[in-house]
Amino acid sequence: MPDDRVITFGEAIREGLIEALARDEAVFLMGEGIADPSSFWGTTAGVVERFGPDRVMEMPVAENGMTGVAIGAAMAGQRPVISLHRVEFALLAIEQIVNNAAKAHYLSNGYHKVPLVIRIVIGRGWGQGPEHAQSLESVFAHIPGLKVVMPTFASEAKGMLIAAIEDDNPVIFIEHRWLYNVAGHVPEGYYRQPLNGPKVAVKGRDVTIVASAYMTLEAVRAAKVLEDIGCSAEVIDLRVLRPLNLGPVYRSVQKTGRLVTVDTGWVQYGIGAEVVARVASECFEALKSPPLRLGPPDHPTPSSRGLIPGFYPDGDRIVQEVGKLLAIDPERLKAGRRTLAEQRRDLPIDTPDPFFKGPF
Amino acid sequence: MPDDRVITFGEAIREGLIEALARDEAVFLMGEGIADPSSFWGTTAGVVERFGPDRVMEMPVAENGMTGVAIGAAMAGQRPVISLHRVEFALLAIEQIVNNAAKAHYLSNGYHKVPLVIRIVIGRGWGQGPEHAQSLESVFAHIPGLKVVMPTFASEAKGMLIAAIEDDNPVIFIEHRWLYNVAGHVPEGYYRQPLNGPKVAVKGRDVTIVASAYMTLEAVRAAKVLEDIGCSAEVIDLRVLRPLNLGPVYRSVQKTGRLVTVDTGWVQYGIGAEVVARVASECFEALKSPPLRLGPPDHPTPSSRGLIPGFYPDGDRIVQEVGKLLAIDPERLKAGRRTLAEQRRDLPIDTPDPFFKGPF
Amino acid sequence: MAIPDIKPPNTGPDVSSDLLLKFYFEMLRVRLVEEGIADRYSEQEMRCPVHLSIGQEAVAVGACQALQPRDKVFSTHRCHAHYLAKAGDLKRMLAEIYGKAAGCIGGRGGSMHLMDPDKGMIASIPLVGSSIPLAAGSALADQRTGSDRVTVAFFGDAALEEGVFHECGNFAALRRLPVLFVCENNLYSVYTHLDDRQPKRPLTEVARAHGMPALAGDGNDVVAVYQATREAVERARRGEGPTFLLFDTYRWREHCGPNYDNDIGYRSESEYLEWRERCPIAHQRRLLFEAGLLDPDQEEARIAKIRAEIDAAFAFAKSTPLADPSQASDHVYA
Amino acid sequence: MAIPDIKPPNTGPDVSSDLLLKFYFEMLRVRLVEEGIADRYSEQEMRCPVHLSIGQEAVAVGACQALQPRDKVFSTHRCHAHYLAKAGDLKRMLAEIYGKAAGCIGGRGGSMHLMDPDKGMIASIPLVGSSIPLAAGSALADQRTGSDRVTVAFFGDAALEEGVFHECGNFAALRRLPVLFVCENNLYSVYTHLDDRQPKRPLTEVARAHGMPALAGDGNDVVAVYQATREAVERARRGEGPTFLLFDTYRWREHCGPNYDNDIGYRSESEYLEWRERCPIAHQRRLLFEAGLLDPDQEEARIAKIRAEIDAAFAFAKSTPLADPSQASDHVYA
Ligand SMILES: Cc1ncc(C[n+]2csc(CCOP(=O)(O)OP(=O)(O)O)c2C)c(N)n1
Ligand SMILES: Cc1ncc(C[n+]2csc(CCOP(=O)(O)OP(=O)(O)O)c2C)c(N)n1
Ligand SMILES: [Mg+2]
Ligand SMILES: [Mg+2]
Repeated sequence: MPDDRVITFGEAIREGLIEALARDEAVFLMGEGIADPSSFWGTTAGVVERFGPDRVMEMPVAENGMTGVAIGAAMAGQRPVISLHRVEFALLAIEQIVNNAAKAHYLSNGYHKVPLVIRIVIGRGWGQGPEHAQSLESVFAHIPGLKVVMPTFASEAKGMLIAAIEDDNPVIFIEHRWLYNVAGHVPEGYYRQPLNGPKVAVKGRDVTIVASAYMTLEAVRAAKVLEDIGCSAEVIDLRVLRPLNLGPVYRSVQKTGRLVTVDTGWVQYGIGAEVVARVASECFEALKSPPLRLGPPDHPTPSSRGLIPGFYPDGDRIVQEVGKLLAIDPERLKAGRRTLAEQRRDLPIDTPDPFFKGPF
Repeated sequence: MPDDRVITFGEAIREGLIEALARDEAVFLMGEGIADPSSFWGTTAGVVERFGPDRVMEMPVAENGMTGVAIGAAMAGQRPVISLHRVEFALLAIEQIVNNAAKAHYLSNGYHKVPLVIRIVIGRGWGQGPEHAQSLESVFAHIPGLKVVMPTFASEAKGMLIAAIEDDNPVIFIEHRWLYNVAGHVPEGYYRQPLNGPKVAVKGRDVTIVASAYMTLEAVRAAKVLEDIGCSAEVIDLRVLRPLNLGPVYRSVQKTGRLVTVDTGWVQYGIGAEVVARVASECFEALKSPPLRLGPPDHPTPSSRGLIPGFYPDGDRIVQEVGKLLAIDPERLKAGRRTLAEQRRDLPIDTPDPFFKGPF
Repeated sequence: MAIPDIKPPNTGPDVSSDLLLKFYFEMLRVRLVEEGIADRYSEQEMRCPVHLSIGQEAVAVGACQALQPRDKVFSTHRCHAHYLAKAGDLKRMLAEIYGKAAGCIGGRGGSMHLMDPDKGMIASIPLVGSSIPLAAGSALADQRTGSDRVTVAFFGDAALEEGVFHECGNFAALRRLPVLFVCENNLYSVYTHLDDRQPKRPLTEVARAHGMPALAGDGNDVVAVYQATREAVERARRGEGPTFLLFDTYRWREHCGPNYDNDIGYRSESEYLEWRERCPIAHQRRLLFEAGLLDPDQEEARIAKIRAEIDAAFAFAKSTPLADPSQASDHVYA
Repeated sequence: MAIPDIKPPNTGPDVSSDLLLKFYFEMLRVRLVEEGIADRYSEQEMRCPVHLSIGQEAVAVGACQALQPRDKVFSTHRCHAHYLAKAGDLKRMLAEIYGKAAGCIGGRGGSMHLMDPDKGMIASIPLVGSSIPLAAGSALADQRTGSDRVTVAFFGDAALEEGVFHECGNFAALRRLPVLFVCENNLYSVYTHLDDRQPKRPLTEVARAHGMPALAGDGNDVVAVYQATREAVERARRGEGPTFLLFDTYRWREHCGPNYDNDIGYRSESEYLEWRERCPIAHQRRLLFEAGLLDPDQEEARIAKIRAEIDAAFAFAKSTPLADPSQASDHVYA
């Protein structure tokens, strides 16, 4: 299995879907825009041609009903994968997700299974505006009975998607749109990446940065710059928001004594809140300074690129904050920030940074 | 204004509604079961008789549409109050709440206002089961643009409801069903209780307990018992989950050095997570021991009273946990727990504890 | 455009006398079980909300008799009659309502969540409309796997007000799913009359919106329910898609709980009495006697047997142990 | 049961020649604005998704001309035409799409959220179906306050698939709200044809489900749209409740963006060309010339004026400053 093959996150998702469809007749895809020329941002390109419209079912625009139909089909032994272009559309289906998908197994005393994957896209950019750019993963992560997965790297996206499809539980599979064109080494063929929690993306000693999805890439970028200026940051990619296994984070904080979280969604009542709360309890003695949470400010996402500067945390912001936390010498910090600024130059703020093309 | 009049929380809500209806023609009520003999658990009893069916509008069973209609009416200058019998029904309306109610003001650059109150009941007991007994307040608390209020005491329920109706923002007004029959001193007439954050319910020195709604009562009960055995607990009633103002909590923890949160909803990604995360940052030096979060375990709410013991945190559990935290002498702790056990005696686990009838 | 029009179900002579007898005793059994619940509810040992179908038995029994055991049913908060009509286990039903470990789902759901999936009683969901897409999904699974099973979604008149019903109607018609949408119209949602919730038009018109045929029948006439359902089942098995079935009927007791409540003002005693006159069970009994298919001794013997079964089931449900807290955290994840 | 049947709008002679001219120039203005956007989109200065109505102008213009300035409109992701037809400010529209502080909402929403509430263009919401209840709520507010205003909800064919449309249809009919449900059926939801999303039946049948009259008309004939809408507006003002209006039309360019996309395979060039033949603007122009209501010089002068207005608006939008980050956190709460 040549693992030096480089493909994008989006292609990796597509491969995962194809592998799963080829492996198991019970797997089928449902969604809007999955069997059309847009092919769900390319992630289902050519799939309907290969598997036919009964395996790749274009659906009416009815997210609540569609999700309930998928749950019912899953309870009957099928393994549907639904795709929702934006988390805002998923809000229409949340009654079905929270009451039926998350609870059928528990409620039936273990009889019913709901082997369902709900792909939900979050993201940003190009003026999407307040109702097309939210990151509401914490809403799903709050609900027992759901699994909530949020991959960052292409190989994991494929393996975790396959694992999610094999899983007998409803899995909310969150894809950040700005990752679709990020490339990485992805094995060919069918393989699983267990849904077993966080993974250290960058090893380090001085501070623990916990992030997810696109924010992991910003954290990795920040860590590289920090390295150059003599600070060793450990970056942990959260990957699985529920069930939440923070073992690797605790081990890291035991070592570094410092915690920074970076959320794609709002900070208040967000993912970082749970991470910080747990670390504050489990690593109380080890913490050397107040944990710090980063994320977008507490207001809706404006459309205009004029309003966006400062909205999303990025490598520079992480470097600055870690600099403050570790009292890094301001001059050295400036040098690090200059490196980042040079990488960015005149890049637009509302499209994915080509720096992140990978391979990762 | 005789403030020694004792009425229940449910009656206080009803008075608040009546006062607001009488004061302002733009106020009207919408909901299922508000103009019928059940009168929304009595909170709208006699209101349709007094104000007529155009001010107390019985609605079809269509939570999503109904909520959107209320938002549209609010944008047009009306001041609707919707009532939803269970938070599970509100899930059907969450797209309208998150995308339209929460964002209309921001999105319109300040033009539109959404003076809307959404009464959402949470609660438990009498075998309601997994889909009629959730406490999902943290889902709403995550969303900028919403206000989220969760009163505990009768006089505040009335005053905060009036303030919510006067507010030009969408307010999620969460009522815990087990509070409806709890009585307290409630002023007559029209008055506001500002939606300005937590309030100290019991003063203390040794530990800070932050709770909401029915859990505040359990915490108050625990504090009384702790007092008897020589431990002084400060109980803070959170009251307003968004906008979140934790000033009083910080001041308390600066004094006590210890924090316990008690959630009505699930702990993971719940209300306590945010409180702990903020306190860990803002009161880092003051904290003497790891913050502790209490709440129901991480699984759906079973129906049977056989499965419920241990599910909900209660006074006894709080006393035990605080006992551990403060290393209270086990014998003294036992005495305290005995008092609580005597209060409970053979009371059923699935109905409100008559101990909490009040007045508070 | 070929939407078959609403037509009266063909009330021909093609129902065997055995079946006519079965209808009667099945309905009677459902009635007696629910009266048993009503009689004992004040003991406060059934500690969960109960929504009784007393007065509405013909719909559950008539519809389920038109199904095969392999066919599937989804229900609502008011699910006792559907559970029993679909051959759900009585002891496990009562144990469930009593919160016992031996309950059909171990006490996790209580009265509003009855299920016995091995009998085809797949799930009951207490959110209005919420089980309808599950039923459509079940039908989709059968269609995909080439099974000839049919799925029934039972729901009340209020479910027509929920968007999800329409989303599923559209999808089921589009895909010609083998699903029946059975609306049990008892005129009320809790204490609110249909006229205060929906504009005046025949409820069957909702089927037109989704290009689906509708059949309507007297919901207190078990034969009419059976025949309409059978027709819809046959259509579905032939791959001709979903049917909307409307059965008007009436709930005798309060929305939730064991009592009568005609005194509280939302409906009139006379309305109630009129419907009570049209008791589906008394009606069927009359029909059987008139046709000479039932003699009093035979009836008495059967009823005694049913009562004995019910008494035994209550005795079991009361005596079997409560669910144990140590099990409460099982099965969160598969 | 008195649901008025679908009837062809009364295409009588009661439309003044001034109005016929106005229809033409209004549609042309909308077309030229959107072509201006299409022409400039590749400059990448309009950095938000744009959904053009080119080909569909007759619906926006015909319907809005049947309204009074005090009447209210709610729209969707595809809102440019409705905004302009409801007299929304052109400069502020383009500034919004360019993300400028002078935009109609300060750059907060971009192309999918155009609004000019003082002109009655209350809101545009890009979630399919999501603005429909807002429109019903607006109508409810007017009903409550005794205002005679009428509210229009514009939406596409896909909105009929969303449950919320049906919830609002039911409610509006029940309460006889002064609201018009205007369905602009362009046969597609993104790249999926109606036939792959809904069963075959006249779309107007959805109105029957909710006991509401429906009117259908050629959505490329501005006069037909105007007359049908006027009839519905009058009904609404008389307190007779909502009407469902169906106008078939066609989107010429891609679902989102400035290009043509008939080559990508979801629809045929010939289908497109057939509809293009039926250009609503060319049709109206022909009618005017045939009736001798327009002479070429007059036309040229008017067009020149419109072009000048549009050019000036683009110049303004490009030159006015971007929204400033310091404002981004304003107005979270009122
Ligand atoms: C989504 C939702 N909204 C509201 C309720 C509250 N509720 C419980 S039963 C009921 C009445 C439903 O009426 P109908 O569907 O006609 O069934 P019936 O009770 O008459 O059998 C309502 C509104 C609910 N369970 N779910
Ligand atoms: C609730 C929701 N689901 C899906 C989408 C994605 N989406 C954007 S536009 C569109 C097509 C809508 O088609 P139609 O209503 O016919 O309007 P048209 O674009 O043809 O004008 C879809 C599905 C959305 N915006 N909102
Ligand atoms: Mg009913
Ligand atoms: Mg369309």
